[in-house]
Amino acid sequence: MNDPNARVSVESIPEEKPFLDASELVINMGPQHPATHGVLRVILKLDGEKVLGLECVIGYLHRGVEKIAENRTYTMFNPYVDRMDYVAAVSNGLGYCEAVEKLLNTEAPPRAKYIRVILTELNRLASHQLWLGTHALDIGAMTPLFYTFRDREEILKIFEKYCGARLTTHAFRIGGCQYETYDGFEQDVRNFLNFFTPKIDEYEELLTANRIWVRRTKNVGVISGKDCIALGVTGPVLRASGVKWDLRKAQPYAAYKEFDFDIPVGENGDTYDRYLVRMAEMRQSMRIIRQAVDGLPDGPVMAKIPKVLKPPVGEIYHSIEAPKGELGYFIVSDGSTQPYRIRVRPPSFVNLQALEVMCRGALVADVIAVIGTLDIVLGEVDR
Amino acid sequence: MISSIIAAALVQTRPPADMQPVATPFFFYLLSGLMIVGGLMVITRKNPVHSALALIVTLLGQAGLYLMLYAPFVAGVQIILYVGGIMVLFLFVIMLVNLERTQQEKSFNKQWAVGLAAAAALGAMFVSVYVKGRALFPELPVAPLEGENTQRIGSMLYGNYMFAFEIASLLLLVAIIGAVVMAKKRI
Amino acid sequence: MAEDPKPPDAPKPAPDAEAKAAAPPAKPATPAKPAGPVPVAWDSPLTARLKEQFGSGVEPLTYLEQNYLQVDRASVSPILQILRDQDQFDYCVDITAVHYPNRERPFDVLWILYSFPHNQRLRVKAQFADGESVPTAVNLWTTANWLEREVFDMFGIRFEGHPDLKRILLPDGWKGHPLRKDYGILQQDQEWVQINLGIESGQ
Amino acid sequence: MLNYITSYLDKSVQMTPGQAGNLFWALVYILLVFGGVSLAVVCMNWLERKILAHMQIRLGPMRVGPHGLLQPIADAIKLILKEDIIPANADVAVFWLAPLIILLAVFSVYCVVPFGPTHAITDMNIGILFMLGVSSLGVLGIVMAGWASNSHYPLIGALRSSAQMVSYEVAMGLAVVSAVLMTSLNATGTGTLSMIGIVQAQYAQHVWFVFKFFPLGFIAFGVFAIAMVAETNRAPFDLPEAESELTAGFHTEYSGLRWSLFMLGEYGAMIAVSSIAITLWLGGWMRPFPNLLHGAAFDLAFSLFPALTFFGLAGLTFYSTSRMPKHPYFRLQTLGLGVFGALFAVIGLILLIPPVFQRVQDIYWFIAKIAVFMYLFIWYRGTFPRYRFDQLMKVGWKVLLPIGLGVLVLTAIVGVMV
Repeated sequence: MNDPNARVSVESIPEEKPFLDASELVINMGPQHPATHGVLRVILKLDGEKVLGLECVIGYLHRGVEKIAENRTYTMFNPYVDRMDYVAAVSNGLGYCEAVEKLLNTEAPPRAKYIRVILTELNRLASHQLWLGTHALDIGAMTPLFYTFRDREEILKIFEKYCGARLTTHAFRIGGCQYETYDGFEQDVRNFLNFFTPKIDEYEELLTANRIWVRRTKNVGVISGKDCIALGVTGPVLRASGVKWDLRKAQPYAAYKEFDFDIPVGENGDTYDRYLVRMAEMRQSMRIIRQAVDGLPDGPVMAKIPKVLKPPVGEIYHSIEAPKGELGYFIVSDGSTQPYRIRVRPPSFVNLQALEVMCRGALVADVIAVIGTLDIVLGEVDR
Repeated sequence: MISSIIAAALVQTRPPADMQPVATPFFFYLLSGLMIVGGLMVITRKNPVHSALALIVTLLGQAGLYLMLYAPFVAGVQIILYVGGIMVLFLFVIMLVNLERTQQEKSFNKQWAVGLAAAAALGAMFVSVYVKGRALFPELPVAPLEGENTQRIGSMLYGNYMFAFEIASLLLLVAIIGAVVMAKKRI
Repeated sequence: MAEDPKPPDAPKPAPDAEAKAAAPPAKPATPAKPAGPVPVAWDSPLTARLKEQFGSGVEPLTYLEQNYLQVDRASVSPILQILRDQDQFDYCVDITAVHYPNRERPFDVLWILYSFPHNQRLRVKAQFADGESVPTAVNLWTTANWLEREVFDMFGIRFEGHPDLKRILLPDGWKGHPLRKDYGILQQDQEWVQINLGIESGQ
Repeated sequence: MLNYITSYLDKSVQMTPGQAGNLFWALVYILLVFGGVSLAVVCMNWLERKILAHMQIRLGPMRVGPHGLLQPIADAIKLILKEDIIPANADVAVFWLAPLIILLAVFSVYCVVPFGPTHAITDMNIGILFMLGVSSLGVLGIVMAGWASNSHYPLIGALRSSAQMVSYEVAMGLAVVSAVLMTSLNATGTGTLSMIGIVQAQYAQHVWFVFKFFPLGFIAFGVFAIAMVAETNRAPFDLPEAESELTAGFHTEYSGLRWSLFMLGEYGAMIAVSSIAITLWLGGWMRPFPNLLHGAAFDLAFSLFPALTFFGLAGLTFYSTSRMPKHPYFRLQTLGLGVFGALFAVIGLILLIPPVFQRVQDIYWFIAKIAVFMYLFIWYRGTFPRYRFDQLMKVGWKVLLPIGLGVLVLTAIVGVMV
């Protein structure tokens, strides 16, 4: 853990010797702990309250998703991807379906693409809401959690009406969408947008200018853009460090090319900036959804693809911008109905690696704040 | 602890002229007994935390004795400073250091005989002073201080003993600065 | 774990695919059906430079508009170094592996790279034999640390020079490396259940 | 014996039972106060959950009894019946003693809380000093609990709380001293540390100390109000039991009845420190504007407040009763709520009887003020994130302490000049 080779490209902070030789305290945070968002276990080496070093122990939720994939057909594996980042199940499905479509060399019809964008962005909102609620709860602000859950409910209702599921939606199929939108879908989405616009302000009212909140998050868990890139950190964490990179813009997929939106960027790469970036991202998501609903084209929602999927031999890597960062699927096909190998590039897993860098020299309370701000989902970390 | 409760509920700080304090000898022996037991525990316990807790009992007993001497202010200060402040810091430090070694070490080393002798000598001295000095210190009933005990202390501290008081505070200041200098690697 | 219809040890019945993947240069697909797109050679200044330096040790290909380099295992380390330093592939997206048990050198190790300045993706692919060590990329991209640990955990591929190569997702005492094709999932499960729960098979 | 009992009821004895040396009435008062505080803690438990829930767009307890009114009782039964776990490597004696010490410290404080000019268990010459001293013993229990659990989270919690309480006691003490200083600035020039004396000084000076030497009194009160939240380990200073960091801090390893003793101690301490603040700055048992709005009419109007409050509560309860679902399943609950309302109404009626309302008035105002503080405590918890430890220390030592010192010095200067 403390091997200097492990972090060459990261500006190294000299480790301070414990003061007065008081014995170091090694505490196990997790796997059962209220603030580790699931079953993350962090072994903290402390000098009083100060973190001298930490090590993540993960894998408590490992279900062997990649191995399962090798024993399922392409279609059968589709619901499994929802179980990885269960907070943003729709995004997972989008990434997987697009990757297989690419392998099949087909494309979803435009209407399906628009529906995909709407649902994915709604899911991004839901994911960010969950992040905000739990992050605030970790830092001690209890109330935002309930506000965000109240509003997340409205999104889940739309999901439920669309595909019958709330959390692990399995909303998309390879080649498009299984279902046409239900009657009043567009109205529901518009209603939600109108309902949610003031709610974001409400969250910000509770936190953005709150002195304690600012103190707890400013200059906490700072990570530079350079370190982010070296550590492979993506998503809002990368953008908060000043790197203006979003796969929706850099390598547009689905229908993102057709929408007008900004990439919010932070400056300091601290927890507060990450908070602001995510809040701004929620507003941008709403912009995208509004455009998508207004311009929803007519047409089929499913491309013509064979009943039995047998992609040609070959391999493909496709990635999308999930709420947590770059979510990639590397699929190797051997020409049979089952994938020869599927590799998921999980954003949470890679981002979690930055925890050690971000927490060096911090206090115990900062570790909690940083775990919250990384927005990890253990289902995705462990797969 | 217990003593302070009893003191609060039963011992009058401003006794009316017609009433005697309740069961004074009983409480005196109770509190003294507590103090002695506490003191013994302080030196016999292997676990420093237990020793510190025993010391707290002793200090509380002392506070109770102050109350019985109609010195409520001193009793209160005793509790705030010694029990609430100093002993908490003691515990704080004890908890920070590694206790495992102290558990294995012997609590009495070879000088215990010398220590016992010294204690005996000191005890003998006390007894002799008590026996010989009875004439010097006639047994007077403790006269309850009229009115405000606290104000008397205040006027004494800031009147007669002003200089000593200020010297003491200066000493404390020096101690604080010294501690800061020692503890801080760079200032 | 769900029922596995096939005997656990048997690899997928796709000998053609393996043969092809083992020699990926644009050999025409097997007589079988969908004659999908095939990898074709990829030319760019970058590849020209690499070709010049490594000769036949590197083979740039493109498949479905995705570029990759088929690299000789000896030149993996210098090529990665060059890609990072000269061609600004500053972001290592992923490191993973694929197992082809019937091949002479059964492991494909892949480095998926991305360049922020050029907005370009590139895969580097090399074949390794079982028990052979792969040069680590931790000194190039810090993120390789956990990614390599996962590859080690799942495939048993050792990375030389990795600071702390140990299992990451599976418990330390785990036997075998599950993403190898010859890994028996049922057998593993039964053994674990017997040892840890003291009952007969869980499946 | 009967003489002994009735002698205290004589109108001429204008003293607390402790001062009068009347053991019987002292005992009665002790039982009343301790019982009342315990009851208040139970009510606080329910209220906190309800108020917090409504702040957070939830309903809170709704199942046990009408509007969850019986929830605290159900909780208490559950806690008593729960297994009492003592960790294997714990220091049993200390582990056992710790909650008791906290409880003892908290309840001892109530010995000198003046609910009225004669409604206190006793009045001490050193009342405020006694309160500060005894409440500072509570930290001892926390330290012991954290250490005896022989576990890391409680230990860190204990370290945090001991550092926190010791540092905030300093600021608290300074604020208290500046209030005590104000008592000496009366006509006679003699100050007092006695709790009853402090309230009487406010009465004599025709001002609540919070408004005295504006804004000095107000600032001192503010310092105290912040320090007291830190002293009681409540949000946003609830670091010792920060659940997201230290699971439950110093009482992580406690369960069942022992754990509930900690809760009892915490809420008891909240009420205790609130009563210190009220006594020192907010006029103790005095009704609002005792000097401004006096005369028979005002006296009567203010003395009707207790009864009116209970009538109001009764009205609210009856309103809720009328809004209960009409389904037969809820018949018992509706009935229960109705009885509750009737109880309030009866209490209100009793409070209208002249001898009662004369005696109860002081207590009523004191409790009303405490209630405001309790609401504030809950409000803080619903609103604020938690401070980090170093920030907490910074607030204590670099903000509150200098302000407290400054206010003290300025109060002294202003007091001499006026």
